[in-house]
Amino acid sequence: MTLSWMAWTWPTAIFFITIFGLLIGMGVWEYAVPGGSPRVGILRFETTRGDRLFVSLLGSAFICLFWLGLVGPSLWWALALCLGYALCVFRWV
Amino acid sequence: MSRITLDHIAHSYLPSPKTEADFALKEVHQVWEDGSAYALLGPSGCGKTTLLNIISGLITPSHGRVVFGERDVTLLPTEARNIAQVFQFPVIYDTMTVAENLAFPLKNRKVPQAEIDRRVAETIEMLGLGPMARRKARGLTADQKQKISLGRGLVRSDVNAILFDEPLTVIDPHMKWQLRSQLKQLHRRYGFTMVYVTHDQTEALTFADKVVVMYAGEVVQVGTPAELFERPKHTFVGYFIGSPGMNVLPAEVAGDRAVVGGHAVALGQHYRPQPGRTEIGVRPEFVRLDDGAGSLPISVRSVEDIGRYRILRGAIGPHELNAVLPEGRAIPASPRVVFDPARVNVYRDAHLVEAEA
Amino acid sequence: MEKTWNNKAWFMVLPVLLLVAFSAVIPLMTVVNYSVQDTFGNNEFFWAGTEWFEEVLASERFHDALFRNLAFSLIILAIEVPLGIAIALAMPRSGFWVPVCLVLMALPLLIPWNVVGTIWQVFGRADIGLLGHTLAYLGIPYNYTQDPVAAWITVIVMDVWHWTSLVVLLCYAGLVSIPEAYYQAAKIDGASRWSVFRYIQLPKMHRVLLIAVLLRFMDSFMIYTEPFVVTGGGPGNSTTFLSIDLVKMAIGQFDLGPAAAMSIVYFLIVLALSWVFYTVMTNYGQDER
Amino acid sequence: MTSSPSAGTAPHGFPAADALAPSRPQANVRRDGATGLARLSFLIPTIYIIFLLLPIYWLGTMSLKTNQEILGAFTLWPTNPTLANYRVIFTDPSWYNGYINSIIYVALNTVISVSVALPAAYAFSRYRFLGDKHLFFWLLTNRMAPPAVFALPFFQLYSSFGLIDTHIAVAIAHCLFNVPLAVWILEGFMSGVPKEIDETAYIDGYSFPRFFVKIFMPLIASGIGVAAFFCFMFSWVELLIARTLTTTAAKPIAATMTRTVSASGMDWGVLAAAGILTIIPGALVIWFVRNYIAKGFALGRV
Repeated sequence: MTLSWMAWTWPTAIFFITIFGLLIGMGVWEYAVPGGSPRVGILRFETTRGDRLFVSLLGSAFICLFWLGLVGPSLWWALALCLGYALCVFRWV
Repeated sequence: MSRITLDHIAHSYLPSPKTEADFALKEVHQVWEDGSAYALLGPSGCGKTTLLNIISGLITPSHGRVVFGERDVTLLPTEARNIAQVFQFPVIYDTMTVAENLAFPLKNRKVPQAEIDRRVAETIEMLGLGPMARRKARGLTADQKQKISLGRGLVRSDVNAILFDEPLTVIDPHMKWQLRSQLKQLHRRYGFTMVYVTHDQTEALTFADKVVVMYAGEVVQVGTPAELFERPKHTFVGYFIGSPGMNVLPAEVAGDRAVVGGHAVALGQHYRPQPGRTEIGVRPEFVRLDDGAGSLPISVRSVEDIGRYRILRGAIGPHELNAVLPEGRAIPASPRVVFDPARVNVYRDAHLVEAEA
Repeated sequence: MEKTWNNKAWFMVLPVLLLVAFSAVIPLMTVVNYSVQDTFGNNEFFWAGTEWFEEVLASERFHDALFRNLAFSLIILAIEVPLGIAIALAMPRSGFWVPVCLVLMALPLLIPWNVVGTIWQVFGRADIGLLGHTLAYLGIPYNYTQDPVAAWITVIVMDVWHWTSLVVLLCYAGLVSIPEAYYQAAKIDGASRWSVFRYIQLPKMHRVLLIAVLLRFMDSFMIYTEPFVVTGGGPGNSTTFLSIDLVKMAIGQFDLGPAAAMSIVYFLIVLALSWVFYTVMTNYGQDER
Repeated sequence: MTSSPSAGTAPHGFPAADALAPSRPQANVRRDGATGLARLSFLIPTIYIIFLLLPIYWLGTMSLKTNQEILGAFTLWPTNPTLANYRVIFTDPSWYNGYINSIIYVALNTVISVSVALPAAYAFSRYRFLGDKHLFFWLLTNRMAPPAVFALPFFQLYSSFGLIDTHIAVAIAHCLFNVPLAVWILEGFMSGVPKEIDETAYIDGYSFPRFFVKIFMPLIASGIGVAAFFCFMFSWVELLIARTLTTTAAKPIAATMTRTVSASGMDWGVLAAAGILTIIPGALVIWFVRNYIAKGFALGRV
C-alpha cells in the first residue's frame, strides 16, 4: 500500500495541520468552557463558537478566492484580510 | 346566541343500522337553553364527540334534526351555522400575530375594517392578551393559544354557541384551574351558550349549569351537578360522578325494605316489587358507622386518610362498599354500617326506579 | 426533549465518523494537494502554487458551467416545487388509491440515473421515441442533439419527470400530518380555500418544503449522469454542467490540477449554500418552541 | 323544515330506523365541502402519473420488440411481442452478473449504513456531547458533496487498499452519502421515542445492548425500514462512483448497459430490456414499503 498518490506538499500539509490544530483547540476550549457560549449576533440567530469558526473559515476561503480572481496571486494581504474578518466574526456574529 | 334543540337525534356510522349496537349515538331529545353552559361528560368513546360534531355540523346525524333557535340547521355546513369551537389541541394560525388571528374570522366575513379593529381590541382586552397582541401566535404557551382560539369565537357577534372539545387537555395543571375560572367568568359576563365536552367530572361540575352524562352512546342523565350527585338516574352516573363513586349493591326490593346479602336495609320510600335485576345505590357520604339495629357488617380493605375525612374501602360479602367517614373517630375491628334511608336509591336494570307516591 | 451531556456518546458516533472520514477526508485532502500542483502522470508532481485557481476563476468555461448550473437549479426549483405542492394538494388523503399513487409516483426515484438518461434519450428520438415521433408528426421542430434549446428542454423535462415526485412525497407527508382540527377551525372561521392553503397548509409544510428545496437544489447542482447520457453535455457545450465539465477535465484530459482547483471552488459553493439552507432550516424549527 | 319525527318513542328507547329515514333521505353523508372543482382534483395526480408512466411504458414496449421492429415502422405497442431481448440478458453472464453485482453491493451498503448509523443516531437523539451539532452538519455536507469531486481520488484511494473492482469497495464508498442520510432519518424517528422508555428499561435491569436490541429497535422498526429503503434507493441509482470503482468483477448492471453500443449500431431492444430489469427491483422495494413512504419522506419529524 502506497499513499504517494496523495501528493503531499508542505504548504498543504501546514494548511491541514492548522485546520486540525484549530479543531483540537476548539475541542479543548469547549471541554474547558462547555456550552459554546451561544449568543444571538448580527445574523439574528443563535451561534456558538464552533459556528463562528466555521463561518470564519468558509468566509476566508471565499475571500481568498475573490482575491485570486480579482486582485492577483499574492495571498498575504488576503490572509490578513481573512484574519480581520475572522476577528469580526468572533466579535459580532 | 340561541337555544339549541336536538330533535330526536341519533347517529350511526353504518349505512343501514339494524340493532341498537350499530349506533354511535343513541336517540337524544333535548332542548338546551340559550345562554346556559352545558357539559357533555363521559368516558372516552361514549359518543360525546359525535354529539358535538353533530352540533358543529361536521357530522350530519342519520336521524333527527338540529335546530338553532327557530332555524333548522341539520343540513347546513359548519361555516353556515355560526358556531365557534375550541379544540383539544390549540388551533392557531402560526404565521399570524395574536391580533391577526382574532381578526381572521371577521375578515373572512367581510366585516368593515373599523369594526374589526374595535372588536379585536375588545376581545384582546376581555381575554387579557393585551401585552402579546402584536406577537406571533407561534411562540405563545398552550393556555395563551387556547385563549386565542376562544377569542376567535368571542370576536364574532353572531355566534350561536361556543363548543369546547376537552379544551384543557394540553394545559399545565396550575394554568388549567386559572383558565377554567376565567372561562366561567367570561361566560357569566357575556352569557354565550356553551357546550363543553370533557371526561373530567370536576371540570364538568364546576363549570356547567347542566351536565349531560353520556355512557355507551346514550345520554343517561341531564341535570344540575346537585341532581347528579343526589339522584343519579343511572348506576353509571352514580359510579362516574363523585369520588369515590356511589356504592351499588344487588338487592331485593319490597316495600320500604331492601335485602342486601341477607341483611335488611331501610329505604326512605315505598317501592313496588321490581322485576329484573334490582340494585340499591348509596353514596359513600351517606354511609355511617353504627352497630345498632339494621346495621350491616363490613370487612375493611383499607382506610385512606384524605385530610378532612377518611375513606374506608371495604366490602359487604363479595360487593365493594366505600364509606366517607369523619376524622377523629376510631374504626372498630369489625365495623358495621348503616345507610341514610332517605339517600338510598333503587335501580332496576341500571335505571333509577321512582318510588310509589 | 432535554438531552443529557455525555461525552461517552462519542464512542457511538465513532464508527460512522471513521467510515465517512475514510471516504470523505482522504479524498478531500488529496484534491487539495492536487490543486496546487501539476502532474503528467506517473505520480510525479510539480509545485504550481495558486496558478490553477487563478486559471479556473478566470476561465470562461468555468463561469459558463457555473452559470448554467445555477440557471438549471433555479429553473428546476421554479417548476418542481410549485408543481409538487399542487399535486400533493390534489392527492386524496386516504383510501385505496393513496398507496397506489405513492408507489407509482416513487417509481422514477428508484431508476438508476443512467437508465433515466437512457429512457429520455430514447423517448425523445424522432425515429424510435414516442415523444420525438409525436412532435415530428405534429410538425414541431425538436431535435435535442442539434438544438441547444431542445436539449435544455429535454434535460429539464427529464429532471421534472425524475424528481418532482420527491417534492410531492415530501409535501404529502407534511400535509397528512396536519390535524383535522385545523381544517375544522378554518371552516368555522369561514376561511376560503386559498386562506386554508396560505395560513394552514403552507406554514405546516414549511419544514418539509425546506428539506425539498435543499435536496432538490443540491442534487440538481451536482447533476451529472442523466444529462451526460442524454446529451453528453452538448450540443456544443450548451448542457455542460459543472460535474460534466469536471469529469471531462479530470478523466478525459487528465488535467488533474485545474480539475482539482475547480472541484474545490465547486465544493466551497455547495458548502456555503448547504450551510445557509441548514441554518435556515434548523432555526426555523427552533422558533416553534 | 322537515316533518317532525314520530312521537311516542320511549325516553331511552330507540326509534326504528325506517321511522325517521323517510324524512331525512341521504342525510348520512359527511360534508367535505366537495365542490365541483374539488371533485375534479383527482385529475392532477392522474395526469402526472400518466406523464410518469409514459416513458417507462415506452421502454417496456421497446424491450418486447426486435431491433427491426424498433427501427422499422412506428407502432405504439409491439405487434410481435418477443422475449428475445430478455433471453440475451439472462443467458449472457456478463449481463446477469451485472445484476448480481449491483444487488450484492447495494445489500452490503444497506446493512453497513444502517448498522453504523443506529448507534450514532441514538447518540445524537439522546445525548449532547463535544461538537455534536458540528459533527451532524459535517455528516450532512457529505450528503451534499458532488460525487464528481471525489471520483478520481476515490479511485486512487481504493486502489492503494487493493479494493478496486470489489463489491465492498462500492458498498463503503456509497456510505459517504447513505450513512449521513440514515443517521438523519433514524435520529428523527428516535427523537419521537420518549426518553422515559430508556430509563425504565435500565431500572428494570436491562444492559444497554440488550435494551437497544430487544426494546428500542422494535420501537423504531418502521424508522429502520425507512432508512434501509433510502440507503437501498440511493445506492441502487448511483452510477458515477460505482463505475469508477469497478472494472469487470463487480461492475453494476447500470454500467453494463453502455455495452449495447456495438459495431452494428445500438442494440436498442436489449438496452430497453436491461433498463426495464433495473426498474423492477426498485418497484418491488417500493411495494414493500408503500405504507411507510409518506412517513419516511417526512423523515420521521413532521
